This record gives sequence, structure tokens and C-alpha cells, in this order.
Amino acid sequence: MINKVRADALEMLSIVPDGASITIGGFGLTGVPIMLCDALCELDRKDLHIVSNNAGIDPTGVGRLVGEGRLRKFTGSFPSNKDFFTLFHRGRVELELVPQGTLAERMRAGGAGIPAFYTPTSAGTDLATGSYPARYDGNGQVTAWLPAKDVRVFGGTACVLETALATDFALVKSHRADRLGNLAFRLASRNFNVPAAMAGRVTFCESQSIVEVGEIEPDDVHLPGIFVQHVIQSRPGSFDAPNRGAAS
Amino acid sequence: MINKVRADALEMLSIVPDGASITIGGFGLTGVPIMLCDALCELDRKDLHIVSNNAGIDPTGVGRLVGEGRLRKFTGSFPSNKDFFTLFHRGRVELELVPQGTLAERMRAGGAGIPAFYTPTSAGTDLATGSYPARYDGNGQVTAWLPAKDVRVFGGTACVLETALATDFALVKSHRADRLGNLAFRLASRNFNVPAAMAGRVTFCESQSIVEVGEIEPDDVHLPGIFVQHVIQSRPGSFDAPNRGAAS
Amino acid sequence: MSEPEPLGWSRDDLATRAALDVPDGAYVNLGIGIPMLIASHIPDDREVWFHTENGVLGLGGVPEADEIDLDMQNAGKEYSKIVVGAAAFDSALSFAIVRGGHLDIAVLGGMQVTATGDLANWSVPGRTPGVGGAMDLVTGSKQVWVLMEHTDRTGTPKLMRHCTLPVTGTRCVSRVYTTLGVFQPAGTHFECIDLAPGVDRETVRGLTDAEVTFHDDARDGH
Amino acid sequence: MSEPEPLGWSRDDLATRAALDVPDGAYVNLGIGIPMLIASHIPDDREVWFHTENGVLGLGGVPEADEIDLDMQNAGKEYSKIVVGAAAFDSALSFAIVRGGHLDIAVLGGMQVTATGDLANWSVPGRTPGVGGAMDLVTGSKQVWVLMEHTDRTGTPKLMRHCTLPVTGTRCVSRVYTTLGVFQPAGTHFECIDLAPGVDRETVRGLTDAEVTFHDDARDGH
Repeated sequence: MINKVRADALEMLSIVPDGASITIGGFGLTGVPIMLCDALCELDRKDLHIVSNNAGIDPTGVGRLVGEGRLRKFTGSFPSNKDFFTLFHRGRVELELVPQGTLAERMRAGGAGIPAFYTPTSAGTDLATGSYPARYDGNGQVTAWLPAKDVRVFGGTACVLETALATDFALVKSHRADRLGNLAFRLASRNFNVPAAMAGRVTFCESQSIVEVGEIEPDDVHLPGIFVQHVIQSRPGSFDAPNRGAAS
Repeated sequence: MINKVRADALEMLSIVPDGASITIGGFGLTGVPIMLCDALCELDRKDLHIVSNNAGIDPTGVGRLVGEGRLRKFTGSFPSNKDFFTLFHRGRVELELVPQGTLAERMRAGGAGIPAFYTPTSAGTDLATGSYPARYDGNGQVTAWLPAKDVRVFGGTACVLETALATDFALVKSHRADRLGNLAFRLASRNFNVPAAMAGRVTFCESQSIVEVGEIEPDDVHLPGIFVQHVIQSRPGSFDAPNRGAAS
Repeated sequence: MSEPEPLGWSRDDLATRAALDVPDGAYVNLGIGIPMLIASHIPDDREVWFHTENGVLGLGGVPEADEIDLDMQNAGKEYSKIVVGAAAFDSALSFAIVRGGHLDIAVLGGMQVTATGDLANWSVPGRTPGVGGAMDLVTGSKQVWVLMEHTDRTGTPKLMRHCTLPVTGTRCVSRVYTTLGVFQPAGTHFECIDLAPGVDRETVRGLTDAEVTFHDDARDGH
Repeated sequence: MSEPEPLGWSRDDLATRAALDVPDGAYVNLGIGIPMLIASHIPDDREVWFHTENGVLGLGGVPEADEIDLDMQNAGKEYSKIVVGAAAFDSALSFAIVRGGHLDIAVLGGMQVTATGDLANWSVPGRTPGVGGAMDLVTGSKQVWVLMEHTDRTGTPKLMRHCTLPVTGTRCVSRVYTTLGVFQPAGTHFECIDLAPGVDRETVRGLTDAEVTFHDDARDGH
């Protein structure tokens, strides 16, 4: 029988090694798998390549991983937190800055067996022409730039070639999950969790509730269980803090 | 106020001209917008480029459009009906044969602003090497072949470049729709209706029921109304015939 | 030394002015900052649908404390309400909407706009990096409007012949609403189609790097 | 003149034999024809999930007349049931599952298979055209199994050195179940790992175009 429900987050995530690439769902503070991020920190994992829209705003979720210096590379659209800024400009972490829509599409492509696609987004900008810093040395000098992207014109519009993001692991958060890994989300907390879960070769989901098989109707499953390998009950504190977002 | 609900199928579809390109949802007989296909026939539209997974099995839906000789071109994965076979081999219609997954992805890409993508599917086969007939003359001789596709290797796997399918119009069928064009589907009748609706510049939906705004909960909307321009109540006969499928 | 009275429209006036131009039935994405103020100024007789790139079509207003839903934030990471008939979706579909050309209008803040419609609004040297959805929005939307102060804090013009900051997109802006007036990029110059009350043409020319022409509707100091 | 008793496994035997190899917890897509028979032969102690490319994970059996749901067909366009816990999705996501490598096993019918794992099963000259999802399934699935008669109706071999029919995919087949036995493409030859009852090695060699070797488990005429 398939039972993807796990009891212990540390035990579940112990299969994630140092150096792993990990896609993480969430946007701002909605839908962020905070408990799973905490577990990675408690397991003392390092040198991670984190793929996520935000780098975290306050020191929770991805922000905690960043603040504790656990990243070797960050791929995302909005790494605007002070810890990240400092680490980036001191040469401690590499940045792959990606437009938000391109990021979501690259994650989906990674899970969908599409190795690359063309998009008009970013064509002609610094992010596409090899003119944006990817890494600094310790003295604030740029030592690597984002690569220049292949350009091809479709219907008169210049488009850039973007490659899929398929990662070793994914961490996501759902509203409901069952033992098969079927997931359902609420409102704006769905966001990157669907493409992130698709992108991970092994996907972990913390869920606000674990329900019986069949409670999520077939038409209401937002992501079928085939994309999810491990499910765990989210701890109350990680989703019910009332003013957490407002403080950031 | 936005009100996309229309009363008369013929009046609604009268804006579709001869020669139009039209994506049509459905798979086999589930989710096929039969009433809308009938209306196109009653409007006597001709020279159509139809994009659909199947060319219809019995003379309903896409099958009726094919049988009445209304197509100049068919793009799809499974045009296996006798009328189509005869018309194709007599040089009366052009065929663009596309693997089913590539077809769905090309429709989605058309609606998602992705002009082209790479996929491993079909690499090295007749569908990718310019070795499959696209058109015959009246004597059964091939006069045009499917074009050879651009090939590029990603991670050691040869992949072909596929372009987006964005069409003038789309015809789809839903289970529920509201005046905003929000759509919800049931089980296997969702199929191509979502990517088809995305692909059409103007999308028409016949729906088994029209419901009040808000009856489809935000998390239960399978396709948001922004992709749909016109909605009409499906007529009873087009969805409740009990043994229609079995006869084909 | 007291601050001089600011010239032209206030931020709220600016949002009110832009809101007047949003047609009934439009699908609109509002960027963080001044653009977001537009939502509360849409005339009552119009039904306008707001898209937020984190995955909702049908964004509503700011919730009272007891109305906060932890699963519902806008793209500015503020708690938000939704309206009846809203739809939720994932980020990949959200940007399929954006990039696929389904939004009628994207309204963004701006640092620089050129007469050819180039926009710079995402990157300033030495600032925290971040691009978000701006490049997708300017690429895909049927119309891109920019709402911004006419000059930066030091009085330097923002309507430019050429961008000196990294561009977000080229030839993408259809209209610019500044504190001094409404401008359309016309290729070689901006055409001013409306002036804020108390603003005259000479002032606009003096605070604009690019050439400006004035439509008959843009009357001096009305 | 009466038909000779068919050699080896019947279609149902073949499905039963293949079903034995489907592990507990597997996600499987069954092609139209003999492969679909596998579903009813999975051992009771295993939970196997069936994917159908028209958009459901959790396909069930054939409904009674009064159980038919008009919205629920399988990829063979037959009305079908679903199991508790099934999920429905659109065709784009369905093939994201297929192409993205998430299916454990795709079981397909075949016309020809080579020792290098090439498969031909979609196109015969002069037949109605159609490719369906076969090319996606052979590209993306972790394992591709082919279930077919050992020879065609005229007795011509189907396990080939080279395909003479247009290929569906190259180097994609991991295992072939024929009426005579179970074969693994091994590059230069097929390795037979099981023989159907009453079938001997000489018969298999005689009806196979490619070279065949025999694993110890493939005992003559057991």
C-alpha cells in the first residue's frame, strides 16, 4: 500500500545531503514550507542551491536558510533581503536572477520533461545579455556574470532560450494532503508550490491537514500524488501566526 | 458589467469567418463541444484549420466538420476516422500529425506566450525528420511532407523544437461556467479543453450549466474567465445521450 | 526652510486620474506602490478585475484585522481580500496569463521611460537585487501604463531620450502618468495629452529630458 | 482444415504474466488492447495506480450499464470507473506526467521491437493515420514494456534486428512480453528471461529475427 505520510520531519529530510539543489514553494509568506526549512537548518545542511521566488523577508523559511549562510547559490526573482544582499556582495553566495514568470515556467518545464523553451521576457535586458553579476569576490568585484542567453526571433519578437529547472528535491506546503500525496491549496498560497513540486525529483510536502483518501474530490486535486513522495503534518505554529506577514 | 453569456449559438459564432483556425477541446466523445461544432456546420463555414486531438469518430463534433468537408487542414494526434482518411488521401485536406503530449503543450504554449519549446518526443521519428506526408494530390501521390524539425541535444537527449499553436478561435465545453467565463470541468472531460481555451484568441465555451458568480469557489476554478470570451448553455441532447460513445 | 508645495498631482490624484482611463470590463495588474492605489478609485459603474501575479484573479481591498485570511496576500505581500467570482491558480498559470497577452493593462511604477516606450524600473546599482514579475508584465500585457513622479527626488527628469538605468523592457510603454500630466511615448518625443492643474507647458519642458509636444487637450494651468 | 492450437500464452495469460512484474505502489499507463487487460490481473496485495493520458490518475474497471458516467472515459474511448483517491487534470498536465518521467511503467502494444530497444507501433503504410500519445509515453516513462504476439498474423517475426516500420521511439523498450516468453533488449540480442509453457528455445529462435540468448530461468517447455 502506498503511504507517503511521515511522522518526523528530521528523519524524513535526513536523505537530503549537503550541496543538494532544492526548489522551495511559497510567495512572500503564503504557502512557504517553514517547518521543512527549519528542519533543514536543524539538520545543519550546507552548500545548498535554493530555487525559490523570494529569498525570505524575515528570518523564517528561506530567509532562515539564507541568514544562517546555508546557500551556495540562489535562483529566484526577488532575493531582496538584507542578509542575502550582504552575503551576495561579499562573494559568499551566487545569484541567478530570473524574471518571476520565467522562474515558474522553468520549474514547470523541469517537471514536465521540457528541457528548454523560448520566451520574450527579458530579451534585450541585462538579464539576457550577460550584463548582470552572478558572483562577487570578497572585495566587491564581479567575478562572474549571468550567461548571455541564446536569442531567436519568433513572429518578429526577439525571444530568449530558457532551460528547465529540475532539482534534486522540492519542499512545498499544501492546505490538504492525503497518503497518496494528492494536494489541494487555498487561494494565494498555491503560487509556486505546484511548479516547485513538479520540479523536484523527490518532493516533500508539509500540509496544514492530512485527510483521508477520497476527501479531496478528483476534480479538486490541484496536484496529483504522482509528483509528491513524502507528506507530513505541518506544525500549528508554522501556519497560524496572525500578524507574521505584517511585521516583515 | 462583464456578461459573457450568450443566448444564440449561431449569432455568437457568426463572427467566425471561413478560413479561420480553430482549436477544439475534447477527447473521443468526452468534453467535445458538439453544439458549437454543429453551429459552425449550420453557418456553412468552410476552409477551416481545425486543431483537435481527434478528428471525431462518428459524425458528431469534429467528425461532422470533417464529414461535411469543411476542413482545409487538420492538426491533431488521432485523425483516425474513415472520412478523414478518404479526404486526406484524395488530397482534399492537409494533415499536421502531432504526438498527443506535444499537441497539448503546443496549445498551452500558444496561450501562455511561449513561442516555442524543445521536447524529446518524436525525435528521430518520421514526424520529426520530414518523412511523413502532409498532403497528397488527387492521385495518391505525396505533394508535401511535414517539415523536418530543428534538433538540439539537452543532457545527452536529442530534442525537437516545437512551435506554439495559437489559433483565431477556440471551442470548448465545460461542466459549469459563470458570466465571467470561469470554467469547471468533471473528470476526463477536462482533457484538451483547458489548453484549447488558452490557445484561442477568442474562446467560446458551451457549458452543461451556467451558474451564478461565486458558485464556483476560487480554488475550484479550473480555468479563469480571462481566457474565455463567450459562454452559452449547452443544449441537453449534446451531453446526455447515454450510449453515444459505445456506438462509435 | 520649508518644503515647497509639491507641483501637480498628489499620489492619490495620480491614481484617480489613471483610474478614469481604465475601461469597464478590463483585466488589470497593478504594481506595488502608487499603481495599487488605482483599485480604490475605479468609478462605481465599472467592473474591473484585478490580477495579482502570485496567483489570483479578483483581488479585493484591504481586510480589517478580523477579516485577514493568512492564505491571501497580494503581490506586495500584504494581506488582501478577494471579490466574489475570484479564481486562484498557480504561478505558472498566473504568468501564462501575463505573458500570453490576456491582461488588458499592466500598471507599473517607473524610474525612467523613453519616448520610444522603453522602461527602466527594476535595477539601481548598489540596491538589493530583485526583478519580480516586471519583465513578464511589460512583455505580455496589451497596454503598459507607468505611474510615477515626474522627476526623481533630486529633480532629475525621468522622461528620457535614453535610459541610463538597466531596462525592464523596450518599446513596451503605452502611457505614462506623472505628477505633472499624462504622456504618450510617440517615438521621437512624448505627446502630453493632459496636464495636472496648475502646471504649465514650460514647466513640463524644463523637467523633461526628452522632447514633449502638447495635445490640444493639455491646456496650460487649468 | 482447422486452426492449429495457438502456441504459448493466450492474450489473457500474457496480461497475467506481465501483471506479476508490476510492483506494489507503481504508477502505470496501459495502452489500448492487450496491455489494458493487465489492470484486472494485478495481485490483490498490490496497490497500483493507473494513469490515462486523457487526464485521470486512478483509472478503475469497466462500469455496469447503470454506473456509466458520461464524463469518464479511458484513453481507448471506453466508459470507465475511477477509484477512490483518483485525480483529474487537463491534457497538458497529463503529458507533463508522462514526458516528465513520473510514470514507472508504460505498457504498449507493438508491431516491431529491436534488440537495441527501438519500438515501432504507430504507423503502417495505407492505414488510417494516428499517433496518439505513444511517442510521449516511450520517451518519458521510467520503463517501457511491450505486450504483443510473438509474430504477426502471417508468422513474420516482430523481434527484429532492425525495424522496417516507422519507429515510435529509439532505445526505449526495457522489456517485451510476447506469446512465447519474456525478453529484454540487450543491445546486440534479446535475452529471454522466461518461456511460456510448452514453448522451447528452438521454436523461439526460429520465430525471432534478432539473436536470442536464454537466461537460466527460461527453461524449455516447462
